[in-house]
Amino acid sequence: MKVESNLNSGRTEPLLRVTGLSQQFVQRRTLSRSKFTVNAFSDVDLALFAGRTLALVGESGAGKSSLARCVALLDQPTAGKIELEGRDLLALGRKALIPIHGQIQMIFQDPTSAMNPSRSAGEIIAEPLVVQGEGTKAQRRERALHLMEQVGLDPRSEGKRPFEFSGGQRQRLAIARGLALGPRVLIFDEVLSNLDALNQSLILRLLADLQRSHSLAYLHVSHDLRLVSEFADDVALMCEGRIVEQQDARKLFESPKHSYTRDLLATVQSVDSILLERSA
Amino acid sequence: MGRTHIWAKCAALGLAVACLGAPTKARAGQASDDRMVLEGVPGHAGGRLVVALRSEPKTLNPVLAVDEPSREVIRCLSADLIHINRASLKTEPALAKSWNVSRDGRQYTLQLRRGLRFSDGAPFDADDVVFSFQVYLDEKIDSTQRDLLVVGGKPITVVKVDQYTVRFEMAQPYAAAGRLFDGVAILPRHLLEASYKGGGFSEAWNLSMAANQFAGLGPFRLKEYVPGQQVTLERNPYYWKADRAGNPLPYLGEVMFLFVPSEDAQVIRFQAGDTDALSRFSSENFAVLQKQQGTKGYHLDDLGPGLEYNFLFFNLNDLGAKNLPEIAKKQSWFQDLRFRQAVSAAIDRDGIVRLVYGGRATAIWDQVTPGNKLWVDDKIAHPKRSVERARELLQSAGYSWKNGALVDPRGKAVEFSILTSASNAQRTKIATIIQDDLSQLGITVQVVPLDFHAMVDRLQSSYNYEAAVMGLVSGDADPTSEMNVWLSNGETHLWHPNQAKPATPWESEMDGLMEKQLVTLDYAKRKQLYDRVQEIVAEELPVICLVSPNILVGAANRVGNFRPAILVPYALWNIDQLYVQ
Amino acid sequence: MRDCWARPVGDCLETLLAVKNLNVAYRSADGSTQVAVENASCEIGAGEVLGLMGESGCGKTSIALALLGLLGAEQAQVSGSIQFRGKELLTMGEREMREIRGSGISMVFQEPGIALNPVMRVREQVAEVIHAHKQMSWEKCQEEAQSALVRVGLPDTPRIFSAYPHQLSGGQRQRVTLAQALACEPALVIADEPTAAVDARSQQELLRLLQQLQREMGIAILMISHSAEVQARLADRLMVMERGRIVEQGRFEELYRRPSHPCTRAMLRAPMAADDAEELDFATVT
Amino acid sequence: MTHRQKLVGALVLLAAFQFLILFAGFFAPYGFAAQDREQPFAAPTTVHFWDTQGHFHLRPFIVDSESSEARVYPVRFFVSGTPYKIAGIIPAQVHLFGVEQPGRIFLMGSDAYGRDQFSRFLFGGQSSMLAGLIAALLSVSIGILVGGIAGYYGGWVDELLMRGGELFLALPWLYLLFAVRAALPLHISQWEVFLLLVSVMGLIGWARPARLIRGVVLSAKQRNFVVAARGFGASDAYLLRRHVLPQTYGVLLTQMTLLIPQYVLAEVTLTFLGLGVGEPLPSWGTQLASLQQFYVLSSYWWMFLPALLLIPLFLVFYAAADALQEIHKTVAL
Amino acid sequence: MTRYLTRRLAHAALLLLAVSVFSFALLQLAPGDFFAPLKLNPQISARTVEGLRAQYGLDRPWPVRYGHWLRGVFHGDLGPSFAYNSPVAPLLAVRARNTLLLTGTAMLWAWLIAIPLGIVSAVRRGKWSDRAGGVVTSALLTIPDLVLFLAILLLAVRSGWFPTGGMVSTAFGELSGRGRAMDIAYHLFLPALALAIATLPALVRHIRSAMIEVLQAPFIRAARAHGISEYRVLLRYALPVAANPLISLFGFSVATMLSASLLVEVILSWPGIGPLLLEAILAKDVYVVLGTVMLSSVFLVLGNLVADLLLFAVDPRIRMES
Repeated sequence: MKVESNLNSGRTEPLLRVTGLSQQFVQRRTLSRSKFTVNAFSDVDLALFAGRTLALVGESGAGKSSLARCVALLDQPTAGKIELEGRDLLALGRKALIPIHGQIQMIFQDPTSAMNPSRSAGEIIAEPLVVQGEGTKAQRRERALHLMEQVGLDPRSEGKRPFEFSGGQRQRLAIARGLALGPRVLIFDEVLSNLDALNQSLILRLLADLQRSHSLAYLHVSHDLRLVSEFADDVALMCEGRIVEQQDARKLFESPKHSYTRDLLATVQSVDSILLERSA
Repeated sequence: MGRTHIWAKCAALGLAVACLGAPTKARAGQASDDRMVLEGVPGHAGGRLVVALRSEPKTLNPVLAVDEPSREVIRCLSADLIHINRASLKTEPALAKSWNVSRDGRQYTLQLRRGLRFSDGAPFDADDVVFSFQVYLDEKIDSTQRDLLVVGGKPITVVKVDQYTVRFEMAQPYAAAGRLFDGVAILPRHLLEASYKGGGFSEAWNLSMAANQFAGLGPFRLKEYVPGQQVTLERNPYYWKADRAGNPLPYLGEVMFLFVPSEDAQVIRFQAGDTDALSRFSSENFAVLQKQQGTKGYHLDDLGPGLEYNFLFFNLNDLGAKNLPEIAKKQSWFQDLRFRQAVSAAIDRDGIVRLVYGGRATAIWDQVTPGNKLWVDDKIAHPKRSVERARELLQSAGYSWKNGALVDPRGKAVEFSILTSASNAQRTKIATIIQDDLSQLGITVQVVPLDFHAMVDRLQSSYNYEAAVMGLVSGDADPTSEMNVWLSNGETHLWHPNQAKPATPWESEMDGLMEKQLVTLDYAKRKQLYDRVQEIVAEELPVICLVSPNILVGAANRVGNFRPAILVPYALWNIDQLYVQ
Repeated sequence: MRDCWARPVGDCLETLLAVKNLNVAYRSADGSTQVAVENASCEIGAGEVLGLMGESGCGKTSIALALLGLLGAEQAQVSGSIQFRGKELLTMGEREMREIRGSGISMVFQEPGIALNPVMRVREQVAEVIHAHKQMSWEKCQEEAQSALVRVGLPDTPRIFSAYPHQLSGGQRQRVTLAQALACEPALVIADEPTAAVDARSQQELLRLLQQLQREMGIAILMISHSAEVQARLADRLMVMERGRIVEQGRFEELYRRPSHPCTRAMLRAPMAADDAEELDFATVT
Repeated sequence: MTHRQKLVGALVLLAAFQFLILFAGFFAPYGFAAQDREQPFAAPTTVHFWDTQGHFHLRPFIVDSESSEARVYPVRFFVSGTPYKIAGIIPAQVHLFGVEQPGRIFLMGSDAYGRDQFSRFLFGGQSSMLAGLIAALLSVSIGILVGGIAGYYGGWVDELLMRGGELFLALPWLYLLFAVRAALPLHISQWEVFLLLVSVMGLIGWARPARLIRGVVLSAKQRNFVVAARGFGASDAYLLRRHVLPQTYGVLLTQMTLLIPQYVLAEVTLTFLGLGVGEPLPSWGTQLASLQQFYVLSSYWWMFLPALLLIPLFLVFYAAADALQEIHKTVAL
Repeated sequence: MTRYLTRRLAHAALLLLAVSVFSFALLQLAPGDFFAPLKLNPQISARTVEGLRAQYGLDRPWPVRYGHWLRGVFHGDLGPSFAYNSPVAPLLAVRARNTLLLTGTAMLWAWLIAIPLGIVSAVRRGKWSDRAGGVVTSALLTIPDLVLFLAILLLAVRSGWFPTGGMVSTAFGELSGRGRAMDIAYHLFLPALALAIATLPALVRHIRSAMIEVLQAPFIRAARAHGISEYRVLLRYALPVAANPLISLFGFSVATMLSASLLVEVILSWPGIGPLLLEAILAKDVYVVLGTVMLSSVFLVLGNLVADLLLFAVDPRIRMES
């Protein structure tokens, strides 16, 4: 049921548009104080549409996470623009940016480290509301319980601490927190890679449901092309800090243009094909 | 720091007792053997004596040395013209074989021994004496001894009469002049003149110089200095004394001073047999050493009270110019004689003797201790401690008690603080006992231990104190060494120093008495005058004298001719006669 | 009582390792115990690859550590029976056990980045393993180590041999740990998620290499991985674990085609019935 | 035994000890300043249950052999004696135990002034523990301020503050203590002087805790949940207060428990320099400081008793610190 | 590397400069100067004291004196000692050598004892021997250094086995070269032992925890899984990795060692900078104090620098980055 779309067609205005985004790190070596710059990524253009998932794919070290963090407004890019419905976010001051944070949320790879171990699940989910000063305490709790239910967690476990949940549950907790402020853009940074196959599919199902019901725009960072093929509407391939190919998912899988993409696709084999190969 | 606060040097002003002056006729002839012959049991030559010093000598320059360790070493390296015999406390010939005093008591003519040589072999004569005094008296050198040599406001003048005769002249008659030469080391002109003239004298003879740069007339000469560890002296082969058997002195081949920074460590090393003699240590350590006296090869001596006196005094300064209203208010108590008497009566001197000194001290009621046999005044009363008497005195002065606390006639509760030196455990203990004693009178006392420099600053400059516990040691038994303490314009007139004119009649009387004894030649008359000073101190209580600790010494049994004295240096004054078995 | 149904049909392999009723319970700081493996039984024949699948934290790694006797008494309670070539490992002395480790049973760890000593050259790390099991001079061990490194497909250059782990890429590091595991030609290699930490291309190369070496050397492998693709490439038989229990085992293809347990189905990403998913959502899966 | 049990055990022991100290007036048979000038350095009194005939007495007694004829004094309980104030407020004069005058019971011997060491030990605990607490609190609070800022903001601020810390470690602070003592007015009580000096020591001692806290903050601020909270638009103040600083609590508590004994011991050094508690107020520092004199060390073994009593007490502190550290570690996992 | 070194040295110089300024200012805080007590000497007039003050420039404001001192430092002149009438530098040199001998020996011993102890208790973690060791080290930690040193002194006095102070015996001058070395070693034993014991417990605890941390590392488990003997695991695998935090610890421990050595030197009469400093502090011989403080800061800075260089030598991860 994926909608046919072309990124460049501009049929609908993108919700979030990233243009010419670059980031450089100035690094120091431990024992020598000489500085050198590292390009985390450069000249990246992306467009996120409501109700659609853009998968950002690449090998580790390609700069995907740095890019995601910049788009999530967690890090400062060196150059470029991030526009939310045409509004340049990077030009905003610190204060003006605070409510924007509620619109763009990021979910991290490791849910364990992304939650304060000494807080209860309810508190963790309600925290964004506290930060943004929304609602009364009772209202916030109510919302937290609702969110737990929404992501498939038992609301009765609101008092439990993160370490009392399993890996998959923790990731749901993180998603619930990400939803708390009612964002329009969600950014997932390798949220599936620490999970086993079963949980991966369950989480994917959850994400698809949420996207449908809230008309969310997803930026999904992943290194696993096979998984990406299951959920992505559009795919952007990243290699050494640059986007090498950006395409509608189906097109990309059927006829990759870039050699890098082809290489990468070659590694993806289904169980059936492997079994076939083995028996041969 | 121990008891070294007390700054009075062994070479102190003193009045040469007239009888001592009986001039021995200078022996004619240029006999190279102008040696001084000492009585006493002849000993064995050779061997080494090891002694501990509390800290390193800072310099071997007799002109500049101010600290006791330096002087201790310098004493072994140098000689003076006229010396105070530590055993008899009287003057005796030294480098000056004899001397004449002029009729008006202002001129001293000294005959020097002939044929003497410095420890480097260079001959000694009047030029060295003249040079030495020139240096001591030079204002630019800032010798701490200079002030001693200023009599009647003018420096002594020194004239070379011939190669072996010098004449000293003073601006006014000065009875104790003979004692004045004690400890004024004669310098080798041939070694020091260049640096003196060249302006480098303040650095001359510091310890970083090679041993052959030093020379003196003392029994020993420098052999080696190891920074932080020891200084070793060796026998001076040119020394000018001999024993009655004609053996050259000193007996000892070497004297080694080890630097042992604390009293406890000194005691331990003495106990371990590392050192041969020990002085300046507490009665507690005396008790520790005593326990093992039998098994270890040493013996201890308690010489009885020395010349140190510890006392409590109140701030009687004129605080008009200082902004110290709190203290100024309290001065109405301190200035009240009955208040001071009450405090004196309430203090348990015997308790101090027992608790602070383990019994090895003597309670005193004035500044002259029983150890100073020549000058002690037996008529001074020794009232027992009496809290009742103290209360009566306070009542008669209009004080009363409210809930057990003493209040003055104006209704203000009586409380004050006592300064002590933080580094002196004994005095802090004394202050604590006083605190407890006075609490029985309803007086609240704070003991404030300060580091010594801060305390001196308060006593001498800011006058920001209420009371203090201090001690002084007379460097000499003679009262002249105490002029600065009892004269109202003296700088060590602790309770109210540098007065323009005497603040009280009794201080004025003391001024008169002290000045008179200075120019009186007759011992009996001087004694009468000084007795009166003691009586004034006991009656007026400008300082409330408390206790005089005993002089405690120890020596290894192998040290012969060991005859400790109550005058500094207690144990080693006759080091030229000491020997080891 | 042997689970004959689980043997590969027609395969008459000699039993290399037999695990019976293995229980592992960890002791926690407050004195209580936490069960990690419950009554697990399985067998591995010589030269056979047994896949072990399960969601994370289901006890896969605990089994591996128990097999190697690496769970200290103060750390965990281990009971049951583990027989390797007919010898009981659980009651074996430490010295004997040490000889089996590395030369009888060896292990490839999940993250080579932390399983290698950061301050030791890789050749020496391999040589250490050889040195521990063969009576050879240190120089000889180093030479052996070099050939072991070459055998796992690392370039034959001194730069690699004398490199420190952080100077190598992830795939190269994993090859070093593989060289360590294979250096003494063990009968059984436990591979704990050997490809999880490397990128897709290296993953494939590594699996191919493993497959090739397994065939050449005739070693048995206990392949622990939650990836169906990895298992498909190597595993002869598969064992699925859930919460410390073995819920299903059998020939890989059979389980893939006809999984009987919902967990197996989910793991292998076989088509799943909707009601199964609902059931899993709250109750089983986490 | 788990770390939590260990911690609870340690805390219970500490609380019991604090109770003893708080009610020193009741547990101590004498006032802290009561001198007995006849009995300086009296050995600890032996408490007997059996008399010379070998009969057992339920009521313990002591024998005074100092005086010419030996006298027996039974130990009495809940006797009235020197008045004191419970917790510094309510006046009382009942003591747990005591003997009739002129008998004296010195459970730990007497000091140079014939004061009861046991009583002084209990009273001394009041000043020493308070001093340790104040100094430790000061060090830790400055440490958290400086370390928090340095760790959180990093960059040149961090560099500056940490170099400042190094500088602080190298300076001769003794002079400051001298100066403070010398500059204080004469009238303020010994107790205030003492607290002030101890506070100065506490103020000076921030560098080490700051360094530790900086380390924790540095790693804390990079943790994902802090980043995540930043993603909700949280301000620096919020992050510090809610996420970063709470992570330092474990280190802080551990530091506190370690610093308290250290400052109690530092007070010994103060006393060594004559800057400690003024007589006659007691403190553990003054009690230990008397050991510095060789004659005390070699002649009166009971003067070691306060030092020996402190060892188990400090051990409890260290045990608590260890447990805290472990608990903190497991929580952080 | 050289670039790094020069930067580090520049930092160190800056730190030393700051230490000197602040120390100088602190030294002025406490009232009274070296010559103040002379005022109490009945025989010395106030004029003489003022003369002495002027001679040493104490009558000038402290920033002026500081500038003067600083200028001197660049010419190797650390200012004069009032007490010794001599420049500070030569005074310090000999004592610094002695202090280095003492602390160096003690440090060597402490580490030689602490490393095996720390390793053993880390390996036997939780066993009774580890617990007993923990109690002993904690108990040692709780004993004030002062009391410990005095107890050691008491032992020397009571037993008579050891010299009770000093660096050489009185007959040192007559000894042969070898005899001299033996004599110094004999005198060194007790103070170095005292110092080693004082620093030992903290070291053992640190080494233990560093080792425990390393022993929990996955590569240790991997080494065990490869059948490598426990002995080799410890020495070849764990120790070189644990060396990293320990070397940093070494840098810090220089400071601890120096402050502890001050007490040891005073109590056991070791002729190092300790007694000199104490004496100078009490006498307010400010340039000596300043020189000593600067010297110990230099030691401190050097300790850290040496630690960094060692780290560089030992840890290939650091080495490779530059």
